[in-house]
Amino acid sequence: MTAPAAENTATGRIVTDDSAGGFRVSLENFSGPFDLLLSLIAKREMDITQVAMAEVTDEFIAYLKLLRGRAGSKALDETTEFLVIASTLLDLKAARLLPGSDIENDEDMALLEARDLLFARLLQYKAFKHAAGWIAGKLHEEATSFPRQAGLEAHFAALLPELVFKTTPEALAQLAATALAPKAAAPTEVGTGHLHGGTVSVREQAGILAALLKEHRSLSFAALIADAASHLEVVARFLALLEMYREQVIAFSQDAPLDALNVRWLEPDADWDPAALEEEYEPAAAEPPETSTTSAQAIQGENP
Amino acid sequence: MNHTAESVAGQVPGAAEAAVDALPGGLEAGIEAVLMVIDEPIAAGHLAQVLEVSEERVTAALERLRAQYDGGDTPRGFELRELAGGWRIFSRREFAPFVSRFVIDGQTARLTQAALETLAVIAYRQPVSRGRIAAIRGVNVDSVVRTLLTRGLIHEAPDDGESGATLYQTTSYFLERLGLGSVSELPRLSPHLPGVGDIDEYDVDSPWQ
Amino acid sequence: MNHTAESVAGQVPGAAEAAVDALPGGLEAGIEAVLMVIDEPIAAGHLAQVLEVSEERVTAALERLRAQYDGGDTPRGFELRELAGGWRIFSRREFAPFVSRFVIDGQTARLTQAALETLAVIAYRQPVSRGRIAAIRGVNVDSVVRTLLTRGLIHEAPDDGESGATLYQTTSYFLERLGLGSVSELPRLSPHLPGVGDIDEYDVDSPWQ
Repeated sequence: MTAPAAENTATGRIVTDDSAGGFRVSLENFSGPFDLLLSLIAKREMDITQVAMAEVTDEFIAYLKLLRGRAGSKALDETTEFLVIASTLLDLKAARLLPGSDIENDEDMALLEARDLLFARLLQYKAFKHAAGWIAGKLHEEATSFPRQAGLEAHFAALLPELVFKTTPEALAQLAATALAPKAAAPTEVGTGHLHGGTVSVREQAGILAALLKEHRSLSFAALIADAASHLEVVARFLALLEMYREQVIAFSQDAPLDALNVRWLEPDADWDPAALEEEYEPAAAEPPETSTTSAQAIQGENP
Repeated sequence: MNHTAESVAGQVPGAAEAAVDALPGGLEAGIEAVLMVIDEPIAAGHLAQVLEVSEERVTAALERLRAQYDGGDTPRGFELRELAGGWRIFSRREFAPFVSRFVIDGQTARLTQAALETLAVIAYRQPVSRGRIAAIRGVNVDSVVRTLLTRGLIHEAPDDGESGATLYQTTSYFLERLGLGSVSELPRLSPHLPGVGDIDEYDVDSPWQ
Repeated sequence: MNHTAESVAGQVPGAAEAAVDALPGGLEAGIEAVLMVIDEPIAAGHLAQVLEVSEERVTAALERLRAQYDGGDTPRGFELRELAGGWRIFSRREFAPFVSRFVIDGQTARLTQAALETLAVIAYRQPVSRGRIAAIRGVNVDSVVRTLLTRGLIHEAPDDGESGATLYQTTSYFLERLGLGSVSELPRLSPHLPGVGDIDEYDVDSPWQ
């Protein structure tokens, strides 16, 4: 079996940097968490079956941080896979650090199972990785042997049954378009637009609602959302109404279930200010940019 | 492929001589003549049908031809190989540096590590769904599977009508590229894997285990 | 497999030994290796250039091979013919009845999906070389190009005298089968498709593919 150490060297992803008192990971091209884990284990020269996973946990987590910092470089689900394994590793590490507790409780058993499962999957991955190496070798070896494919000589070709050809010009154009279209490039960024969807502020929507209601005194919910630009705005206005109801600036009335919902302005005091709304629906204050992003870029720069 | 009943007659001692035997060079030359025009491996049974002799005679003649081509001090510049369920003439490997100048091969683009690992999983677990491949490799494999499909190394398995998931398996082109007769010639997965099959409900009794 | 240092160089006293002479089977095997793989006649001069020996030596070796194949009581099932200024291996004429049967029985009357796709690429990018088609389709297209040639749907374009590569274009038979008057009547492809030049820049070996 190919030594994992050799694989690690071949891919050359882990760089130990003694001067920095830590290690760095060049972020390119681990084909997955198992791949990384195998490399880390090889680096520690540990037997994959030994219960020493805690030693690689720190490095795995560090890698994960860099991964997170490199915005959009990995597909979301790929990152999630890393997270799942990282959490398993953290569990294992925590169990090691805690003073010896009772052995046979359920949590320990669950932990042992998680560990065994992880080991089993790692072993399996390692075997397939090895098989992949064998396949690569065969492909390379066979690439030096070329089959005869000289085709039919003319007098034999004349014997071929008449070609059945029912392809239309349009079908041919479709085939060409598919063949000539750019191959779908790997996404270079994880789209997060659907998560944020532009910022819609409940407080802002409450201001719009207050202005409308002050003017018309009473309006149906349908009228209040008539000019909403998106579903998100509709939701925000509904949330704003709930807030305003709690503040007792409006009242609801509905004649029958599923009937039109009417909203009435209560004029508690003339200058009710939506700014008084609590901020629980507001996005958290903008955080400073992830520092790890810049550090990851710096590392990339050093290892082009 | 096609085992015709008539072909068996040839193996009976004293049976009427087949037409091909009367030609200069006989059966072996007849086989060579067909090998010159094929563009994919041809099964011994198919050759037997075309040449009207028994499959046993064809197989024996193929073995003799292979030995002749490889023969001793002065081998021929080509070799006869059995792979992907059939026989085909190949240029001898030693001459690859000369021959490769005449061959345009889109396959020379190397497969990535990710593609190789995915190919390995499919080869050993076929037919297998994308989800299962992803579980083994720990990463999403959609685009890699697409690459392997485009290159003709894998294809979709016939629908088993039960699970909705698309299953993938390797193609005969895959066998040709690896120089294998069938997937059963793949080396066993590391023997260090007792029972791993149980973990994710893989079939332990799978022939590829 | 063994690279025995045995040499044929002795046949030409004083000539410097070429690399091919050091290989098992020597120059003749080297010529055979190339002849078995090519699909159009090759000139002795071209062989000499590729094998890095004199044209005289190549011609002499070709004559010896032709005599060997035709040899006496047990000729091979293939023959070496010189035609159109070049040499090519064909299946031996005497076995044509068997080869014909193979052709008639075994061949499908339909184009495969791969052949249709390749035909589409040629139709829209003509004249185009095999190498470029292979790059666009990401797979080896040698075999399907040959099928399309055999079927008369494409032919070689007149040599432009610049690139050495053979270029292919569609035939009038192709237009006939499609019911078109000229290539310009093919449906337009959407304008955002990249020019052919861009195709080559695809990162075939992207680590994430």
